[in-house]
Amino acid sequence: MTSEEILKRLQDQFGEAILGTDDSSLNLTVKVASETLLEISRFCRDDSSLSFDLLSLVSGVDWTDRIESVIHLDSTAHKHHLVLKVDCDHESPRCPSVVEIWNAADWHERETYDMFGIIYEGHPNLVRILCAEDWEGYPLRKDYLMPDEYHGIPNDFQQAGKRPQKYNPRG
Amino acid sequence: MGEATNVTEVPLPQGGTVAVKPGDFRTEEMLLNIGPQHPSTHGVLRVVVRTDGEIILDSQVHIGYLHRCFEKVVENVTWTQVTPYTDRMDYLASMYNNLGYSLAVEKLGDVEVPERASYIRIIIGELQRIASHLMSVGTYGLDVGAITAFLYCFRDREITLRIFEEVCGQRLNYNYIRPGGVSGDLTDEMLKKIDDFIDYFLPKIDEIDNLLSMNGIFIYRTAGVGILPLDLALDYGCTGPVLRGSGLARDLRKDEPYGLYEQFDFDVITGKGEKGQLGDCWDRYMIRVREMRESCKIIKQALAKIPEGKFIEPKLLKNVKVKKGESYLKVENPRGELGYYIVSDGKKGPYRCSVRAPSFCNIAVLPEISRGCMVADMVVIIGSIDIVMGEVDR
Amino acid sequence: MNILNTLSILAAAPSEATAIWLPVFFWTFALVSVLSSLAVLVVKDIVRCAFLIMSSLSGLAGLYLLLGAEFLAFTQIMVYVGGILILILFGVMLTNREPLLIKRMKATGLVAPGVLAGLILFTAIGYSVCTVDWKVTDQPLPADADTPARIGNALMSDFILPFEMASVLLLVALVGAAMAARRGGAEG
Amino acid sequence: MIFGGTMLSNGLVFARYSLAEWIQGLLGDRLEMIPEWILFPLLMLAGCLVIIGFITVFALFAIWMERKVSAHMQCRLGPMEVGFHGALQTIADGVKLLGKEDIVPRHADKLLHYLAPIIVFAGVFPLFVVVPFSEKILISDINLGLFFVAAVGAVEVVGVIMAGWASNNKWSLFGAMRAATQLVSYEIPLGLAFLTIILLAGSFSMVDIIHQQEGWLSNWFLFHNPFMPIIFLSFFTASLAECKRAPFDLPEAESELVSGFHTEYSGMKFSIFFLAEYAAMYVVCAIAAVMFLGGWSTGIKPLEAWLADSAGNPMREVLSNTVHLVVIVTKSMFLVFVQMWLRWTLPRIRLDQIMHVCLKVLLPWTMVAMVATSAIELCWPGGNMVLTALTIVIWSIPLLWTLKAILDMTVGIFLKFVPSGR
Repeated sequence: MTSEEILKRLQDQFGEAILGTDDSSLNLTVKVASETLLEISRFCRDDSSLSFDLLSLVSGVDWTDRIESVIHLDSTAHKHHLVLKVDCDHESPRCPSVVEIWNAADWHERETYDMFGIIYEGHPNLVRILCAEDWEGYPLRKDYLMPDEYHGIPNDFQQAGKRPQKYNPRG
Repeated sequence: MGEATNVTEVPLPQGGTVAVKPGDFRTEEMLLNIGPQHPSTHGVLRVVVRTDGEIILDSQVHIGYLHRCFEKVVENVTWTQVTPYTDRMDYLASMYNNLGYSLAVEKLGDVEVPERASYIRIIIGELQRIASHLMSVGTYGLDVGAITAFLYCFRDREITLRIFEEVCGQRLNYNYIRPGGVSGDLTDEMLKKIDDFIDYFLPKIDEIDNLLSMNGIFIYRTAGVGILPLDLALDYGCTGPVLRGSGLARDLRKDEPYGLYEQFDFDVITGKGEKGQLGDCWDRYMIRVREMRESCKIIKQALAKIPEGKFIEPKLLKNVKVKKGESYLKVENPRGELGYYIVSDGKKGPYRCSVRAPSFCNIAVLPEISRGCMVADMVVIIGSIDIVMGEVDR
Repeated sequence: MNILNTLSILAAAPSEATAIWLPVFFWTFALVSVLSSLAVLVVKDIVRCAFLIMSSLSGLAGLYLLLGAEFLAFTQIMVYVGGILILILFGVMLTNREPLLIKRMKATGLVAPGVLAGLILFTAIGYSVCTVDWKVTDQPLPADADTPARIGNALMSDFILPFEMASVLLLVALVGAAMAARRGGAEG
Repeated sequence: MIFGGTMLSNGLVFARYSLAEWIQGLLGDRLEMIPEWILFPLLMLAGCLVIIGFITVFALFAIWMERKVSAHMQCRLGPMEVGFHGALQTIADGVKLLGKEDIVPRHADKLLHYLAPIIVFAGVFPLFVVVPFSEKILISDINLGLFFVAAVGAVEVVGVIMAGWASNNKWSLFGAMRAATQLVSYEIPLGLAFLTIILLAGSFSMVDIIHQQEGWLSNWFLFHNPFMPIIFLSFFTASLAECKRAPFDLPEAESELVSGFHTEYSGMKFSIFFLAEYAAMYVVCAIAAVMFLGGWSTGIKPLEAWLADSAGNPMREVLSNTVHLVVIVTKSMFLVFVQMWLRWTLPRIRLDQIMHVCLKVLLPWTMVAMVATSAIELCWPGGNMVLTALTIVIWSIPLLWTLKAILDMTVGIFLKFVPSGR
C-alpha cells in the first residue's frame, strides 16, 4: 500500500481521531489523539491490509513546548511503514502504552520514559532502563541540566571550572 | 492423587509461607546474577536469573552499564561530526552504523551520492558484515566451549581488519562512510586484496562448518534450545538473523533496498529447523555462517562492476546542509535492522537523532525464550542473539 | 647385610625393628577416627560435620589397613567417602534454605533420649565384645587372607542367600527412588 | 603377623633396586649403622618426594605441551619468549603464581577453603603409588592395584565439593554440584571397565595385567575381542570426565560458571588444583595404557624376549628398564595428547546431556561389552587369534581414520602451506 492508501484507510476508519499528518517528515506520519492511540494501534496491527506486525521504534522528541511520542511501525508482509505521533504535555507528559499490542514497545517505552519522562499509562514495568534507578531528571529534554554530582562523583564540567549552559550548542 | 490433606505451611526466610504436602520434594530457588562481569555476556549485560537447581525459572535483563547517551551528545555537534559517535555504538559493525546514519542524512538532505561511492559502500559494508559475523560465530564457539573455532574466526577477521586499516587508517571505529559518500577511495590494489580475501575466505567457511557447525556436540548443545517462534519474534520486534532464524525471509536489502542493493543477486537465508526445531539457537547461528557466503557473492558482483568516478563531493566532508524535517531510515545491520530517526530544525546539526539499535530490541526477548532452560543454555541463547553492549546501551 | 635384602624383607614381611612404627600408625588413625567422631557431635556447622564424618571414616580405613584387610579398607574409602558422603553433602547443600549461609544446627530438645539410646547401644556392643569367644592365634595370617578371590568365592557359595537378599533390597530401593523422583518430576 | 598390611610397607619401597642401589653406593658400609626403623620412614618419605618430583616435572611439561598443542591447532605459535620455544614459560608462570596474593573471600569457610586443594591433591597423589614405569621402576605393586585406583580416585570429589562450598560463591557451588554429579556417575562405567580387565587378567595387580599382555601387539587387551575397543572408548571417555577435561569440563566451565569450583582460588592454592588436574591426566592415561595397550610392553615378541633375558647381564637390565620406561611414557603421553586434542576441538556438553551420555550410552554399551567379553573368555580362555583378527578388521576404519588424522596433523602441517593472513 502506498502512503496515501494507508492514510485513507485510517481516515476512513477513524475519521476525527486522526488529527493530521506531518508534511515535513519523509515517512507517512499520522498524528493521533492520545485517547485513540490504543484503538488505532490495534487496528493497524490486526487489519489485514495494514498488518503492522513489527514495532520498530518508540521514541520521543522535545519541542520545548510539547513532547512528542513517536511510534514507528513496519509491516513485514506489505513492506510499508507508518509513524504514529502523540503530542504530550511538556510539564507532565502522559501517553497510553502500546505494550499490550506489541511487546517490543516495552523496552522502548521504558527508554523514552527514562530520557523524556513520558509516563506510559498501562505499562507493566515503567522504570528507568538505561540510567541508574535513582537518576534525577530526564537527560534528553532540552532544558536538562547535568547534576553537579552523582553519589559523590563530581560532574566533569564542574571540575573543569565551567558550567554547561542551558541548551544552546550553536552559539 | 492430589488430596489436599496434611498440608503444612512452611515459613520462608524472605517472608510469607509455602504450602508443603507430605512427600513433596521441594528444592529452594536461587537468585543468580549472570553479569555484569561474566565471560559470556558479551560485555556488561546483567541477567538476574531465578533458578531451581540449574533450571531457569525466570530471568530479568538489566542494561545500561555502558550508557553514554549518544542521543544527547549528537544534539550538540554538526551533521558530519556525528559519524564518529555512531562508530562507537555497534563497534563490531561500525561501517554499517556509519552507513545507516549517512543514508538517513542523505535522504533528509537530498544529497546525491556518487555511484562509485555506493559501490564502495556495498563492498565495505558486506566486508564488515563478514567481519561481524565472524566475531559472532567465533565467540559463539567460545560460549559453548570450543576455543579453536574462535581463533580460526579471528584469524580471518584479522584480514578484514587489515583491509579496513588500509582503507581508512582504523581497525575498529572507522568513520569511513560519511554523508555524501566515503572519506577515501579504494585503490585497485585494495580491490585486488579484497578479491583475494574472498577467494581465500570461501573455503574457510567450510572449515568453520566442519569444525563447529556440524559438530555433534555443538548441535546437541544448540539445536532445540532457546526456540523463538515467529510470532513471538515479531511481537518483540526481533530483526536480522534472529528473525530470519525463526523462518521469516525479511532482509531490508531485499525488502526495502537501499544503496544499490536492488542490482545485486543474493539469497535471503532463513532458518529451516534442520537439526532441531525452527527458531532454535542452531538456526540463528547457521544463518550467520550462511550469510557470509552471500556477502562474498555480493562483494564479487560489486568488484566486477565498480565504476570509475568520484567518491564524495569534497565540500560535503565539511558539513551537509539539511532542510527542516524528519526522516526514519533502516538498514540491514549484521545484527538486525538499524534505524536512524533524524529530526532536523534546519541548523548545522541534528535536533534529535534517535537510534533503533537491533541488539536492544533482540535482547528484550531473552526472558521469554530462556524460561525452563538450564544455566548453560542461557549462555548459548545470549550468544545466539548476538548482542553488542555498546549498541544496547548507546 | 645387603640393603637389597633388607628392603625386600621389609617389603614382604616387616621385621621387628619396623614394628616400632606400628603404634604410631595405630594411634594416629585411631585418634583421627575418634576425635573426628566426637567433633561431629560438637561442631554446629552441618557441612563441616559432613567433612568430619569423612575424616572419621578415612581413619577407620587406615585401621583396616593395619589389620591387613586391604580390600575392606579400599571398599570403605570407595563406598563411604566416595559415595555415601557425597550423597550426604548433596542432601545438605540441596535442602539448605539459604544456600550460601553456613547452616547452624539447633538444639532439638532430644538430648536425654539421645543419650539414652547411645548408652543402650554402647552397652550392647560392649557386652558382645566382652562375651563373644574371639579366636586368637599367634600364627601369621595366610597370604591370601584378604584376596578378593576368597571374598568372591565366599559370597557366591556360603553367603549366597544374604548376598542375594541384599541385592534384592537394593533393587527395591533403586526402583522406589526412581518412582519417587519421577513423581516429583511430573508434578513440578 | 605383627605388621599386617603389605600395602603400607610396600608403599615405602620405591624402586626396590634403583633407589636402594643409589643409597647403598652413597653410604657404603655406613648403611648398616642406620637402624632399620629409621630407614623405614626415610624411604617412605623418599618415595613421596619422588612422586611429587615426577608430578611437578610432568605438570611443567604437560602445561607447556598443552599450550603448544593448542597453539599449533589454532594457527598460532604459543609461548615463544621464555626459553627455547617457551619451554620455561611454565616455570615463569609458577613463580608468578607463588608470588600472588592468597585471597580468601569474606564469609568463606576459611578452614575448608584452605583444606580443599590439599584434599584434591591427596585424591590424585596416592594413585602414583601404583602407576608402573617399568618392571623395576615402580613404587609398589599392590595386589589390589586397580581397586586401589578406583577407591582413591573417589576422594578427589570430596575436595572439589569442599572447594565449591567453602568459597561462598554461587558459581563455585554450581561447579561443585556439577563435579559431584559428574564424577560420581562416571565412576560406574569406569568401574565396569576395570571389572572387564580384571576378568581378563585374573588379577588386580598392574604388573600382572601387563605381564598378561606381553608378546606380540595382538596380545594387548585392546585387541582381545571385538568388544574390547568399546570398553576402551568407554573407559577413555569416562576418564576424561573423571579428570574434568573437555568436553566434560563442566565443573570449571569458564564460559558458564566463570571458573567453577576454583573461581575463588588464587596463587599457590590455585596452582595445586592445576597440578592435581595435570597429574590426574597422566594417571588415567597411564592406567589406560596398562589396561588396554600392554603397559610397558613394546608389542614385539622377540625384542621383549631379548630384553627379558637379562640374567647376569646388568647392562641389559638397565636397557630393558629404560626401554620399558620410554614405551609406557610414550603410550601415556600419546593418550594425554589425545585428551588435549579433544579439548581443543570439541565444545562443552551440558549437564543433563552428560548424565545422558553416562547412563544411557556408556553404561549399557560397557555392560554389553563386559558380558560379551566374559562369555568369550569362558569359551576361549586366554584369547583367540581369530577373535583378535576379527577385532582389527571390524575396527580398522576408525583406527585408520585416527591414524590419518594424526598423520595430517603431524606430517600434514609441513606439507600444507597455511596462509597466515595478508
